[in-house]
Amino acid sequence: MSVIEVGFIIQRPPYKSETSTLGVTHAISYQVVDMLLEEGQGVTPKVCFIGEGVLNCISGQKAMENYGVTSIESHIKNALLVDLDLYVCKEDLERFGISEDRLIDAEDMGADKKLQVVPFSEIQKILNNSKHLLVF
Amino acid sequence: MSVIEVGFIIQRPPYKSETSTLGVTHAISYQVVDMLLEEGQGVTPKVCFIGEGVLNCISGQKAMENYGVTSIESHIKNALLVDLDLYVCKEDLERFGISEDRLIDAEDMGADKKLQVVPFSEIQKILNNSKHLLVF
Amino acid sequence: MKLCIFVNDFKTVTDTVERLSAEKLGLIFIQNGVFHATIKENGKSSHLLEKPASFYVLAEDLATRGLTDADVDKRVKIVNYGDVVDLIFNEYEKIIWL
Amino acid sequence: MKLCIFVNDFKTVTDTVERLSAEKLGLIFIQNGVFHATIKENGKSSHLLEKPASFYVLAEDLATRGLTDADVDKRVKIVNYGDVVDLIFNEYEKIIWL
Amino acid sequence: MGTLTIGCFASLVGSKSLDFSLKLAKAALDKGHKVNIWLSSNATIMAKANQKHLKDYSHSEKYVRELLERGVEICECEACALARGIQKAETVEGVEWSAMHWYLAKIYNSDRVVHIGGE
Amino acid sequence: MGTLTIGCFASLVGSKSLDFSLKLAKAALDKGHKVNIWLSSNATIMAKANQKHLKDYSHSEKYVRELLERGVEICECEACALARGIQKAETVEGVEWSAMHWYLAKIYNSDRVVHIGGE
Repeated sequence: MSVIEVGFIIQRPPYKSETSTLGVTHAISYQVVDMLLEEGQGVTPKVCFIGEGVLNCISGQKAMENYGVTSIESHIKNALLVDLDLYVCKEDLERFGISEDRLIDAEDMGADKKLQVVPFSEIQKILNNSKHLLVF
Repeated sequence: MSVIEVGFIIQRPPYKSETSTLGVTHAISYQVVDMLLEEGQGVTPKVCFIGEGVLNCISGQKAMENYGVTSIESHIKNALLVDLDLYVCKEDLERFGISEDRLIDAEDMGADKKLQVVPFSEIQKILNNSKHLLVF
Repeated sequence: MKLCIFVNDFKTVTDTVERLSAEKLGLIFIQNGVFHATIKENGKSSHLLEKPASFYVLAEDLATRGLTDADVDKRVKIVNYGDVVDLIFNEYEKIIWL
Repeated sequence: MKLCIFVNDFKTVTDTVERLSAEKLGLIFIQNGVFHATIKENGKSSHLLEKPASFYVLAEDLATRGLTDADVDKRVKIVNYGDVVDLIFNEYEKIIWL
Repeated sequence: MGTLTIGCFASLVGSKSLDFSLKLAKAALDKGHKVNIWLSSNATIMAKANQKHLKDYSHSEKYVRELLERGVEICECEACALARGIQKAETVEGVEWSAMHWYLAKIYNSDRVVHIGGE
Repeated sequence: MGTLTIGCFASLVGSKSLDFSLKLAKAALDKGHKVNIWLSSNATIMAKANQKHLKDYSHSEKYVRELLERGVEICECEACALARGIQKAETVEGVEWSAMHWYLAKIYNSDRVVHIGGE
């Protein structure tokens, strides 16, 4: 009779395999999980991009044009549209020299949520509060 | 109308995937390649273990007992039995603290060949002399 | 949190394991992670063994690689699959695989 | 030898690329290897760019990751698949994939 | 006794991650726990029927059948399987097919989760 | 014009190494070269027939058919395929089945070899 938080940690770079995409799409599926649960139960994914995982968050990805697959950018936009919380590690963005204006945004699609750039200490707290952790 | 040398570089640790096994088994298949070639033609594999790849060469592997698969040790012994040249990088063995008496040997099976521990400079020469290079 | 980390690789462990903190931390070395428990690179033990954590190594994955109990660093306890299940259920709450 | 290396990953490149020598060496950055041509980690370019070699990066793999020509280090030439074929056949003799 | 859900993403034939997940499932059953397994990405191949048991290769089909008989729920990500040309009729009988929310629902109802991600 | 042999070992659905090898093969054909492709390990899935084209997944079957039509020889490692439960009848028509010496023989007769190994 409660909702649990589940931490999704995306730590691998984009397009090496399906792993980053699957992290985001599995999180998005929280929308329909109540079909398989009791009244009042639910799962709230908290998606955290850390390490090389932050490289998934650069906007302007031309994956459909070049490889005929939905870009990770599209998946991240969809995640924002369904009101998921997505966090990007501030220290890792700085380490790789990626300015925040390069990050994916779904404002044009009407999303209320944005990628949230936070220090690793915040991500640690999110993981502390999660019942289970999934590392992609 | 000649035989070419092909360098097989095994640089990944054992049993993470099939890659080390496939390196050795593809080399062993040189024995029957003449079925598909002209008279006098042939391929001589030169198998070089470098980096983490030297970890494949430790004897006493219990892969059949634990995982029901032929050990890399068995494949390496077979390679020695069919007179392949297998080289192990001396510097990497030293770096990982693996003494030469830990290495696989096929003397009990009647092999004339042994794993040849050589400095990287020798391996570089072998690769220079190879027509093609395959990194496993 | 009580966190258990499966370390399954040797040289390509991500820095996530360095950064995560937990009140109670356990590292279980499996697959090529067992080399962290056995290899002294240039004479030095794996830096992972310096962490404030409990360390375990899977016996089957040692033997598969030709490694023996004598190769294992004294800080690391040798366990089997049944022990791993007990660790997961009794000692830790969250489990991650790196 | 005239050696061409496909560098297809960013942080997990093995040290093989450091050790191999060749009279003529080319590094082609593809897949996540393109970050070597574009990311300055802690303000520093990839150490691979210090090697005495020619450097190439695959345009499609830049664009797929949201990277632009302006992100690419000046030492690196941007190429397409057709160029890669010409490099392989005309400039180098042996090719390895790390 | 608790419930363990294992998510396999990277576990391929030839990868010892596959063997690990199957052995861990068996050990948990032996200790009296309930086990669920979610197969996604390339791990969907794990439940393919008619795998030939060659000595050089890990062989998952036999273990999958044994786990099913002992009450383990095993579910394939339908899209991941279809994308690889694997039809439901080609998988071991008893393996479920569903979408990603199946995994989240099992996670909700589990005491412990081992998510085997990566390549 | 030369001959290029590509050995795919690690190329999985969902891995861009698969896409790379197919695109490189096509680019080499466009330049007038002859191309051979050897599929081993998990790359044997590349030639599986009936792959459903979903937008979230790389799709190799279409490219495999196109390359075959343009004269590329594509050969599966028989043992690797069988170990994964893939039968010859389940692969795209025109794909050869053989053992490892096929690859070495093609290497012998090639000007250039790109061996895509790893996991």
